[in-house]
Amino acid sequence: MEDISILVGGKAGDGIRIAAIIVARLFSRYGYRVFVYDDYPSLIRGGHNFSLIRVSRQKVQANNVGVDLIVALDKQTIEKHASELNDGGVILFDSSKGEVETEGVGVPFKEIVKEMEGMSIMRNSAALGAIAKVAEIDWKIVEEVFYKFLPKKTDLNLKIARKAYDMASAGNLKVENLNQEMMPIISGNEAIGLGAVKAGMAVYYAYPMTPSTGILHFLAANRDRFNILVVHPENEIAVILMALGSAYSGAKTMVGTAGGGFALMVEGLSLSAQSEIPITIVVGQRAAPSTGVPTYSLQSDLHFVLNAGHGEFPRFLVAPGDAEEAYYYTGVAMNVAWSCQVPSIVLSDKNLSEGNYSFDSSMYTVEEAQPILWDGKGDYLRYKDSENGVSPLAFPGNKSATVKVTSYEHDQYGITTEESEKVAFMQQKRLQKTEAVKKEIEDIEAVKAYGKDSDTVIFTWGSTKGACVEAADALGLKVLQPIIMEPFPDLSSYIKDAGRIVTVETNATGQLARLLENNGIRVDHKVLKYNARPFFTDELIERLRKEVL
Amino acid sequence: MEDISILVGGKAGDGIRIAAIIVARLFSRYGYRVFVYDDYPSLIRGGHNFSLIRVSRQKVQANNVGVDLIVALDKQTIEKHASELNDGGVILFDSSKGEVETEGVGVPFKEIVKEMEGMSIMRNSAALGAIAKVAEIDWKIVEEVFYKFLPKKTDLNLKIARKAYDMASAGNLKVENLNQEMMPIISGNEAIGLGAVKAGMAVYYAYPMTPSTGILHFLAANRDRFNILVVHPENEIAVILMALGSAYSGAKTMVGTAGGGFALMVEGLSLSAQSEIPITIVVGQRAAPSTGVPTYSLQSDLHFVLNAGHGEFPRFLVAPGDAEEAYYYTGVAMNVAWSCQVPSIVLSDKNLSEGNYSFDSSMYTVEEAQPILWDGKGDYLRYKDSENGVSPLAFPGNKSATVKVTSYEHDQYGITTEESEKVAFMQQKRLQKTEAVKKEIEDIEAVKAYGKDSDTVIFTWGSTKGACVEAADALGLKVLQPIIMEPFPDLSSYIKDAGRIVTVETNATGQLARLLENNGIRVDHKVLKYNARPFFTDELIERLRKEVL
Amino acid sequence: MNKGNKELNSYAENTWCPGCGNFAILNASKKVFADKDQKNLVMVAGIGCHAKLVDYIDLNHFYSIHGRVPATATGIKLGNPELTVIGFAGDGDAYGEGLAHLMFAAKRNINITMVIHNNGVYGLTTGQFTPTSPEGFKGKSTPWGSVERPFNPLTLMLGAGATFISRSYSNRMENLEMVIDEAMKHKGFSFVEVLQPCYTFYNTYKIYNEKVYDLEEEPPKEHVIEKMTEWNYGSKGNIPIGIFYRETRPTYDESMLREMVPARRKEEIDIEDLLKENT
Amino acid sequence: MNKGNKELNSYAENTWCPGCGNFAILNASKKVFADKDQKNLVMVAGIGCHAKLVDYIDLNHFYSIHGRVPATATGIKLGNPELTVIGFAGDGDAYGEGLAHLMFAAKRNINITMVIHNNGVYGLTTGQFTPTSPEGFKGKSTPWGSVERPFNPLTLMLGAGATFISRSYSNRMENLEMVIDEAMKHKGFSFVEVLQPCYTFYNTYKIYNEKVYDLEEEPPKEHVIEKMTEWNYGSKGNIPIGIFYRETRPTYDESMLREMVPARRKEEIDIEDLLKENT
Ligand SMILES: Cc1ncc(C[n+]2csc(CCOP(=O)(O)OP(=O)(O)O)c2C)c(N)n1
Ligand SMILES: Cc1ncc(C[n+]2csc(CCOP(=O)(O)OP(=O)(O)O)c2C)c(N)n1
Ligand code: SF4
Ligand code: SF4
Ligand SMILES: [Mg+2]
Ligand SMILES: [Mg+2]
Repeated sequence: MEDISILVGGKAGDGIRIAAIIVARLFSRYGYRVFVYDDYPSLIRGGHNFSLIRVSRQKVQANNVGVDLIVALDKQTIEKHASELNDGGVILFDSSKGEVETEGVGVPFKEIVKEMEGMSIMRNSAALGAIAKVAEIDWKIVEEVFYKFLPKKTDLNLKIARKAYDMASAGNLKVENLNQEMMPIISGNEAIGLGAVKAGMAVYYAYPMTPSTGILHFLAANRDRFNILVVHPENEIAVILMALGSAYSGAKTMVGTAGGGFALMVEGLSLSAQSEIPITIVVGQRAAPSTGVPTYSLQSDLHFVLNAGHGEFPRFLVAPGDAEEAYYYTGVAMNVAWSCQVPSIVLSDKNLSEGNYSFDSSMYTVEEAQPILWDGKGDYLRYKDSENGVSPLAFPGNKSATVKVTSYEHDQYGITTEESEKVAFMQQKRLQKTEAVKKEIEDIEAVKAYGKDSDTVIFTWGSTKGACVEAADALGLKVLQPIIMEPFPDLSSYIKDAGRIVTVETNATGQLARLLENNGIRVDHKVLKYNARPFFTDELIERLRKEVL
Repeated sequence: MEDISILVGGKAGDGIRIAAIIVARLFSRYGYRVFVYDDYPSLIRGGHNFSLIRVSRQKVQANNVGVDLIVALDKQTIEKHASELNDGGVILFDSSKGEVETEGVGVPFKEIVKEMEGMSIMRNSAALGAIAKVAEIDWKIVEEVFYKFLPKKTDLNLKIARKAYDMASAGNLKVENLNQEMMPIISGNEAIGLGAVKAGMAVYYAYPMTPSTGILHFLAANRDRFNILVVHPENEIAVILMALGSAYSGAKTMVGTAGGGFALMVEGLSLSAQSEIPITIVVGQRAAPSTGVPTYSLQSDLHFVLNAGHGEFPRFLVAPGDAEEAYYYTGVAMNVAWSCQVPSIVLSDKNLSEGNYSFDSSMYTVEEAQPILWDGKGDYLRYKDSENGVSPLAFPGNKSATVKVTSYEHDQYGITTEESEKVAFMQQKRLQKTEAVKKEIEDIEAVKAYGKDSDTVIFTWGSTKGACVEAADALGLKVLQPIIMEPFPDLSSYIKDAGRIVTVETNATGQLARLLENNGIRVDHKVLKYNARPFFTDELIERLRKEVL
Repeated sequence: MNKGNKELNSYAENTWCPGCGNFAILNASKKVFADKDQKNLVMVAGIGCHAKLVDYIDLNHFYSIHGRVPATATGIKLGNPELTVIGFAGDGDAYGEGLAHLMFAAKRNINITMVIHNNGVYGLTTGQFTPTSPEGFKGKSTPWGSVERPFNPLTLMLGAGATFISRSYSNRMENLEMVIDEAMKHKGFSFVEVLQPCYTFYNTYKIYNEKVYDLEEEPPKEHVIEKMTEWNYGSKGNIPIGIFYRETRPTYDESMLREMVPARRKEEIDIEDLLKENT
Repeated sequence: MNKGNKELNSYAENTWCPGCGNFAILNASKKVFADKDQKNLVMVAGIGCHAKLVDYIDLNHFYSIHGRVPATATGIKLGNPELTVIGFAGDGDAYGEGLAHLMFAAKRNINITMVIHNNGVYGLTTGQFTPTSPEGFKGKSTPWGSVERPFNPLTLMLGAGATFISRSYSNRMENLEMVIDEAMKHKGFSFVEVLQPCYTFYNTYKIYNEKVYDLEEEPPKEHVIEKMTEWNYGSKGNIPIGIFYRETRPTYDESMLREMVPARRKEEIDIEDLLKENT
């Protein structure tokens, strides 16, 4: 078996997400690459949750609508998803009385749990056992994974799983040992956190907000290991101001939120620009406007974050598309912020942030950049004129330097000015840093190219690249994924032979298309999806065939 | 005398601004058109304030660097401005001991005030008397104006003015009776307030912030006359949320702020879009980023307000350039907000907001538009599907309608939904309103053209149009001023013969230029100024000659 | 033509966890609303599990954003003072994100009711500490145990100027109904804190069942603070519920509006006079 | 190598109105700062007339934005706990725009000092009412006379959890110096409200000169509230100044940082183990 798609569905509270990630881990042990997408409404119990697990020999970062195995913990899963079963696919379901009725492999999860005196959530362990059997996963692997990733009541969970394992029958999805290295599985949020820590982040401030909450939880859980400070303040305004305070004191600082929380940070963003205090802001996009569809995704905040803040100032913006990129470019964002004293933004989206990926740590190395520090000579001027607009840093506590930072327009020392020449000078000094940023990222890949050379070129960004890369592969197309969105890279060498330019993104107006057009690149066709679900590979192939080819 | 420029300078607390507006009123009585620009730092006493008063037979809305009359209440005024005196110009100064020493018409303002036992601020009345004499303004006119516009201690002020009048000598700036109708003099802020009231505004919420504070003061002072509610809440977040609350209840509502305060309203803006509650936001631009140079101007928030808010939604944006336009287009903004249930923004700038203009009330008529109200038939659906995306309004208190509005994605009744089809449908429904907005403004002038047909076309916006129109007149150029910035008008018919396109604006990156380019209009040259001062006509002519012609 | 208990149910699917304290608040509210002038009743909600309540009741609602219930409600009341406005907010919502609005609503004595679903946790974002979580609370953002002392919202409200201050418990239905009803009847800013166990992330039923007792009588002025602070929102003290404080003073809406109803304003203003004055 | 009173003056031109109460706060602060470890001292300011103080003193400063002084100061202290952080904020700033941050700083007992220049008016924006202006205040946004009752910031701070609460008056120099000095020495969140007449927009010298009196001794616990509420921020009562309340409890910075100094963190974190755990 080279590549399969699995759907696990049930109610919130059934432990669907946990089950899905364990399924991924089971296959991962055989050397498979995995990608997990969790689809869940904004509620804690009930409703309908499902997770899609993609399992493949190659790295894949998208799912298909069509699945090879459906695991149904409730009836809704069948109602909603049975039609998505591929030919030759299997349905595995809880055949306990009153639960699911359908064709396929029935195992009485609920009854098994009852028999073993487990808690009702342990139905998911039964499902795991059954899945393992269907895929002919070695029982020893199941034990290993349970001991490692289900530390609570492991034995009971295993007993339940074993019973289901024994009751299920093997399917036609037999796992193979791929003899390739196993990879860790982490979420986009975890990758962001790791990238920040590697780039020297000392403090993380955040107010919980989907889809970025995972960064807060991950960093809080690991604060001692990373030797960092993690703070959850009263609201997002406090978050950004505290962060700027800590950065002023010399601590590298990051914050994380979603669109609505970022809206509250915009005044602070502008302060960061005027005071030239470095800050990195992670914005996880979700379906908006306003509260919108909070646990679902849209890529609809690009122009908002590009233009947020009163006044004119340089900023650095990256939009990674998978866990490795999230790791690496978060590091880049922190480094650019500190090297150039500009705000940097990591624009993620729910599918990336909460998606779980096989993570290839060999792809990128994140190293902490050292900011330009004051040499201690002469009088310290916080906003000293310099060739590229970047003034050397000193921090309070330095006995030879008085460090004055401010939200007002100011002279080089940091004292308020309203004089016309000084105002113009400082506007210019700050804007000059755009060149410093460009210099800083000279050697960093701003755009990624995939696929074959083709007349039709597909532009995509963020997590949507996963489906695009696969679809393009299938259709023989070229894909370009800008990752650095500001300063926007020069794309001329990438598209000089392009006949037709097509954009693929999950929003209703074509935000990347607009950005391309603003940068002088004609877009011939936009493939958009805005029902707050990601593009699926098979669906995208279909749409490209219909609309583009 | 057809056209003169006057500068009145002194310290904060010397009553410079009052004096300047009184000067304007004196000339206005003879039928002159006036324009007053106040240049003052962010402090209450001391420092250096000056006002420029332009007096002309024609309507003028800009000042010159070169002035014909300098009125100096302190030494700094001479130090900073003596070089700006035109040939044949006059300096009028306080010749009291220890005050100003220079050449020109010296009148001992301070000593006169002392002699009459006035308060020290009444030096400005002495200055006014002297100015009147220099311009040979009839004493009766001085009396009339003082009685009308200096209601406190008028007699004492007049006594002081008279003494100075008698001591000064007539200059070569003799006022004439122009035999044209007198016009009222009002500020841009007052014009905005009036436009809103005429369009049916019932509630105004604002937290004080330069340069929009004047709207709050004006409306508060007139709340009984206008029969409106004026509220100053705890902060800008409360402002926008209260405003949305009142609008939901059925009251037409406006709020006013500057860039920093608007930043705090961005989350509310997005809520307005999702809930489809009409709102009008006045944003007065000032020199940023952050606190910046708070009493000075830059036109640097255009792209911020165009793109503010998470998620995608239509908005309506106008950027008026003088008092009449401020009056009219604020009315348009309120009407569009209520007709199309979209947020509308009036983008002003400090020079417009706080500038004082001869106001020609015959130019425009503001009439309140009636929103589409529910017809009471069937069940009420707040978000009912309709051809143009606009759903009929009902308000709470209606016994046949339950009115449910929400920040979440929702069904037509207003109940939360996360279903993919409904999500896509509602995104579409809201975006459709862009067409409704376009329809609504079909007959409204979106772009103004001035000057002669010429190969070189100058684009400008906001208050900068004043200097542009004059400069273009002098140089025989054509000027285009987009006022409706979103939906951006089709300009092709305006520029089909344009050889060169030049933009003139007061910011460092060329925000209008970028907007034009984003709309497919090539900009050949940008004339920028970003020292936080407005363009002056003579200066602009010079720069256009050097850089463009 | 009032809707009864059943008609008050909207068609929205209820998605609270079984055992959640919010059910009781929903039921109590419906009971109380059954007798009110429903067309003039507006419910306002923040964002959090609590907020779903307004989707479930088939009356006018403004489902606002996180932390902004008091500001939204104030705006509604000022737009049309004939409306009866009741806000439902979470503890993260009202005491965290938007504390200032709550304080100012109390200060102004705007005639609205605020019901705070205090479960000591952020439910909807799956379990972080809130401003009223006890010291040592191990949430997902403070796995080491929160180092902050909880606020006492009752004394904060007293200090801010609320004219009706009460606390109830979702597991004391009668008291809950009584308190919400009295709060709505009170002319001025009414504060109702409801202890509402979050079954999933912070199950406090056992503690509350043990410690909660009914005040029965409103305490005399000199004992108000004592009663309010009897429980420290941690492990100290028993937990009185009921009405702690009532006072009458002019409401903000009356003072500001003086009979005006902005929502019904239909006036053509003549600005000619004003322009003449400026000529 | 401390700067003395004179060296503490920066070259910035002072632009306060003659007669402004801010001069006294400036002078008292400089006096107190003369003896402190100046390299580790950071001043934080909001936006308003008060805030110019930090431009005038030649020490480290973070001139922040309107209403955000406590949050900014908290961040600085958490970034480097060895710094002594003192915030200067206006009444519009700290009690209006940013009230919540002040309440949370008190709740957390973060070891910083907050000096509030309470002039009962927005000075820099030329005279609007603030949360502590008396009822009936005729500012430019309330020409009809404000209908709001003022907050009592002292009791609000007590309720929020401040461990040092004081009030002074800019026209009582000795008391002012004493209070600021004690506040800075106090370990924990120190609140100093300074009555600071705004000569131009709200000249309260006469009233304060008559009504202000020195507490001399810190009141015993049971009289704290009585003393705090003796003056109602309106026309009722005399005005005690001095230290009203002190208490010791663990500070937020200590509890959260446990010896860590984020500003000096230089650590290469190896993530290999963590990745292995996730494999
Ligand atoms: C500005 C903003 N920040 C964060 C969020 C994410 N968020 C949604 S609900 C919630 C917490 C809810 O806690 P609480 O108010 O106590 O309500 P509960 O779920 O416990 O009823 C948060 C932080 C948001 N919606 N908006
Ligand atoms: C977000 C924001 N809103 C409004 C302003 C405008 N503003 C500047 S100072 C000020 C009021 C200052 O009052 P206060 O804090 O009492 O200080 P004071 O001038 O009296 O010392 C305001 C509203 C601002 N700078 N930022
Ligand atoms: S998470 Fe808690 S508050 Fe939310 S519905 Fe479940 S039990 Fe109720
Ligand atoms: S306006 Fe008031 S607070 Fe501001 S400097 Fe003048 S007197 Fe002082
Ligand atoms: Mg809660
Ligand atoms: Mg003040």
